[in-house]
Amino acid sequence: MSALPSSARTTASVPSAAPKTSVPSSLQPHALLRITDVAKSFGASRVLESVSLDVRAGETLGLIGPNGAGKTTLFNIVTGFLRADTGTVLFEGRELGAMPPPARARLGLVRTFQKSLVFPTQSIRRNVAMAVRAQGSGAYRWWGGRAAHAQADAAAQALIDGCALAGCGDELVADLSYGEQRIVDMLIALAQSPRVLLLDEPTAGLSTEEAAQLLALVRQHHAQTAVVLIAHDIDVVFRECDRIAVLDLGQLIAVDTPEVIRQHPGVRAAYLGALAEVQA
Amino acid sequence: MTFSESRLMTSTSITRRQLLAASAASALGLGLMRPVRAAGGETPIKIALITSLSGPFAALGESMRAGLELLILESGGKMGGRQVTLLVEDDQGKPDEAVRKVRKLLSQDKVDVLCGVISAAVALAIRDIVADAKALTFISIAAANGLAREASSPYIFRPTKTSWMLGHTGALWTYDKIAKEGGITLGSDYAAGREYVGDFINTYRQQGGKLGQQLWTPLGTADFAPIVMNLAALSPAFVYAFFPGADAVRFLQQVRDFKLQDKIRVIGPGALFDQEDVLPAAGDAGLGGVNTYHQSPGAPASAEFAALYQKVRNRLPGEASTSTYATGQVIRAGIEAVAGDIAQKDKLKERLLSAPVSTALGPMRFDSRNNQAILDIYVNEVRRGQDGKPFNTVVHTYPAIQDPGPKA
Amino acid sequence: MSYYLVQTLNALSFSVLLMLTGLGLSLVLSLMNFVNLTHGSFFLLGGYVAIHWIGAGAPWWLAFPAAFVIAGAVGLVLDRFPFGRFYPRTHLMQVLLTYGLSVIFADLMRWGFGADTMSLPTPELLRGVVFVAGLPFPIYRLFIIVSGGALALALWYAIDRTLWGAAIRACVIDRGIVETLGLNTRRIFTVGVVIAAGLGGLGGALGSGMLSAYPGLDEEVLLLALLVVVVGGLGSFGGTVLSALLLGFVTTFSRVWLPEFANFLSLGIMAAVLVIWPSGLVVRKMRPV
Amino acid sequence: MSTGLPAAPLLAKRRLGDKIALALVLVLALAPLISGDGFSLRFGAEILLIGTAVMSLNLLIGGGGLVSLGHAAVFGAAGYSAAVAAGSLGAQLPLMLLIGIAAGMLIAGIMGLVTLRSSGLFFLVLTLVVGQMVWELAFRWREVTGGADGLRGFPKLALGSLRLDTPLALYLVAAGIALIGWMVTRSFQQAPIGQALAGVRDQPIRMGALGYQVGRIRVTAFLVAGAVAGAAGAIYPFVNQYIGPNSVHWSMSAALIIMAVIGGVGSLYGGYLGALVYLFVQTEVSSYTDRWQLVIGLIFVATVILMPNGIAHWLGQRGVRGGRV
Repeated sequence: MSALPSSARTTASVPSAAPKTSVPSSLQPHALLRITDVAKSFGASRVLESVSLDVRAGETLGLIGPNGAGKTTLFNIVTGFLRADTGTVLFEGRELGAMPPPARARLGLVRTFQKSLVFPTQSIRRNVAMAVRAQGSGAYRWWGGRAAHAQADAAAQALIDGCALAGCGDELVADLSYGEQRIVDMLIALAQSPRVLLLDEPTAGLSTEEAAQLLALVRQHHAQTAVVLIAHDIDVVFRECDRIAVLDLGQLIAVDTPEVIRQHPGVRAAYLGALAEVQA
Repeated sequence: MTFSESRLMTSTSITRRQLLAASAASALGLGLMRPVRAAGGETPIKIALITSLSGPFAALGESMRAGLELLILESGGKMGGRQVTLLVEDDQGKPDEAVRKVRKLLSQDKVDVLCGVISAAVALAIRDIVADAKALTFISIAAANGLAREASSPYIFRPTKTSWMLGHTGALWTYDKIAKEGGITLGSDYAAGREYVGDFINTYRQQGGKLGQQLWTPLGTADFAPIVMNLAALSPAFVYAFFPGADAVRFLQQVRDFKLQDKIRVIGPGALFDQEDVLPAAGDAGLGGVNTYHQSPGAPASAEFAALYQKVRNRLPGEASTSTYATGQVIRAGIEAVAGDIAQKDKLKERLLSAPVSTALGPMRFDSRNNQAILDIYVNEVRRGQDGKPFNTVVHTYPAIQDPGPKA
Repeated sequence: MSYYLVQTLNALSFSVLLMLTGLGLSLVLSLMNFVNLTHGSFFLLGGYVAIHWIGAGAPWWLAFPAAFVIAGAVGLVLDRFPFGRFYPRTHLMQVLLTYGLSVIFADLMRWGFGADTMSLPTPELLRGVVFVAGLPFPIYRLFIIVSGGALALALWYAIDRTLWGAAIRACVIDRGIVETLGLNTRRIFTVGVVIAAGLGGLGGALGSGMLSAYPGLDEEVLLLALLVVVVGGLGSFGGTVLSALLLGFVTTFSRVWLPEFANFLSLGIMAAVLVIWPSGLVVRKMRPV
Repeated sequence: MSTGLPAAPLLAKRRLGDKIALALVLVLALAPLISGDGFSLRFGAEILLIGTAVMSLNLLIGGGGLVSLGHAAVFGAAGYSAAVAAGSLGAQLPLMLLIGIAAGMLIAGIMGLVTLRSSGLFFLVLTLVVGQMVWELAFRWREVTGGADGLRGFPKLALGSLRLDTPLALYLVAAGIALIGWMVTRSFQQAPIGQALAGVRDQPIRMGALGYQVGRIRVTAFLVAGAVAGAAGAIYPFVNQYIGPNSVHWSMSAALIIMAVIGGVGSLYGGYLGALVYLFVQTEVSSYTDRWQLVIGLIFVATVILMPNGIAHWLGQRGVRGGRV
């Protein structure tokens, strides 16, 4: 792997794995999610300018950049909450076009949000079961709901018992601590059987210990899913991720392994430099 | 007869509130809710006034209550030798609520006589209930033609006008005195408006008159300007119009604002220029208007009542107060004929059908086919009265106008 | 041709009237994110105040400030209790509270001012007509157009161009930041509600010359105001003006051509706008999450 | 609550409160039967029918956060359809219910589709506007609806040759509809679809991200609420043999919301308590004072300020405390 050309900042960004870019995605076993030339503006402000990025099966991809770089907007476009002005999103070789968020979620494009969006008036188990039911055919069932409930509750219980909240399935989410609610938030996402899991600052506001718990939970399920991780905690990103993509002012300035990114001059200038100074 | 204002303020008839206190006291004493026994040892006759004390007709409702209370007071709180208790119920102008109230009055309060009712919808809604219960009912305001026709009922009297009586006479006067062609109609687009205007059109055409456009606007029109401009553009010989309450005020004022008051003759049923409900608010904008009505504060028959009412409420009476007062006079005449024995409904009915009752609306006979009053209809023109304010001045009287009744 | 000119003026004066009904509501909604359904009551109160003021023989031109002040004073009382504790609550709770209050006010006003229809004794000065291309047009309507327009401009300036307006807008986004700047957010909200209430009263004083005043007007006005403000989009003052113009022109010209269907057409168009633009005509563009 | 759901402490508390409120509702429901006079029975029937409409509205408000200011249009349209149909087809109970349910679902379905993308105040105003369009139709289509005067003189309710026009029969029919409506609504709320609706209320965005089609859930809720309100609405005209445009007017919708709030937005039988309090105050208090609107306004505002979760919830809390002492 070599460092990116210095022109990367001004031209359309280049996917990191250069030799693979010319191969059609259908022939490319690794590109689970392919974002091509995506751009988005809100009124006069351009939030994303022609971003292209691949997410490969099984990898953990870090997405970093200063505030306002366009990270969350990219998530919104991938999951269908926003339409891109230009560009395409391919999932498993399939163009998603105008597909709405629920359909994308059912394909396995699963995300979390900056705030934890949980169902506070319900128990942990019901929170997770809500996500379980969404996968199957029982999501909108009225008659025969009892069986659907029982199945979903069992599946939810299995997930809960595999994490730090084991045995607490009956507790109301409103009664939990912030960190615990974050875990519930993650459990909900994991219960969706994700193929690509897009995590938007899951560790923000958590203690080191809580963050470690949460990431351990993600790692447990890592075998089935690719993870895209937005985090402001650089240490976390460099420790957890196989590759790191750097966004700045709506442009992708680098995508590479943590070692390369750490040395990347453009990245240092845009992001790490400033951070390094603070840390120093 | 004269009454001091202070007496009216302090000693109105027994109202429901007092009745409540009395029944509560007797309930405590005897452990039972029983009808109050009046001093004379007889149970009082209960008369219920169904009217609107809230909702769109609240102003009319207050006038009606004042009119009836005045009559009961004038009668010394007695009719046919028995005490009279007045129960006033608010229908909010909503048929659903009126139906509830009427059922309560009949089933729980066991009233002897029902009267009042402003809205035609309310009158029609309660019609089946009072008819089934054979309850003596006197409609004071609601003018729906149907109640004199297919929906008439043996124990429902209507000591007031029908829409037809006003629309019909309006057309006669217009054809004779105003114009034989080139007029238009403009109505509030709901049941009452359709009836008044429809009856006007029928009679006017029967007379040989030719009418131009017929315009309708929704009930509760806030801004009449676009329609007033259309009137200006058409410049008709006259416009026969009907709007109730605040709509009438707005219409007349906006006609004046556009300086069309002197250019277009406005004719309508009396409600458009009601002395109490519309003219005080419309002010000079009402001047020049012509209306046909069964009521006029200037008519000789209502002179006494008008003077009394003005003393009590410091305003001239309009339809609501006069009609309800007249209703009271009719009820009183009936009760006196049975000497207070209100159970003799048929004898009471016979009295009302056999001879006219002298009322503030003029001598009132009832049509034996449908219990509908046969009334003199006045043609009023709004002119300046003695105090310089607009006043419904009688310019002509159509005597004894009788609704076509069931055969129409 | 002159006929349509005057009808256009009619539409304009009705639009301005609608805008006047909506101003106060729009102010508290867009600036403080507070739904105040007592707004119709302020409007009717202002109408009654102006009518009694002029009826009592006081100088007519002072009737409008009087209506502003008295309605504003009621707003001040309400701000102390119970509005204060509902500013941070959900729209639903605000709707319920203020609708309940409007029921109470409606009854109190019927008690105090009576149930009769009353109309504003317009001063002689405003009672005439001007001739527009040969057709008469009432001066009072011009007065409403001019004063309503001036009021809208003044508000726009105060909100968009002054520090005070900036402070209120900032309050909605983040109270904490405004407080660290040394401003008392509670007081800013109080000022906002008082001005909105006063505007309601002022609108009522001006509007009573066209609409009269009677029990039930409060509810009719509230409905129109809510329609105008919500269809305009809650984000901006411009939206309120735009939707007042839309509703005013649709209503007026449907009365010109199809008077029977005027209500149906107005409702239909407003519904269509809300179906096509679910957040109203003018929306602040925001990232959804 | 027997679908394998967790028995969290809070739910247990609510269960006790629920039982107390439920007992109260039952006692109140039986009262007219004991007193037996015609007015009480008919009034009771009206409370049960309107209460059922409130409960169905509660499904939208409490269950889904959808504050509809057009629910009277759903209820009233069902009433009109039944009354009109009775005129030509006869007033057979099953037929009336069928027609009312269909009409309720039609109007509610239209409302649900039209408001698919709306929320908050926009939803409130859009439902208001659609409801008022239904009112305009009822008010203006004189040939069918009787216009401002409304409809009267249609046949009385019957089942086969059995006449259902006595106060007692009407009360029993209303009670049956209330009971079935309550069971339907409750089973809906507890089923996956009802859970999904609650999810849409609490976290609409997350629900989309979970793969739920929010629009489908909302329209389903509207259809169910429309069916329940429609069944109640179908019988409503027969209680007084009258239906008029007031029953579709927005002020009736506002009254339904007030009843829902007084009774308790989260609770289904709270709707009946709310309808009882509102109609009782409106009909009884207004006999004694002109200021009844003031009374109802004060009760309403006090409810919003002091017990924002309504009477049912408040009763529940009392019950818990009382039980512990």
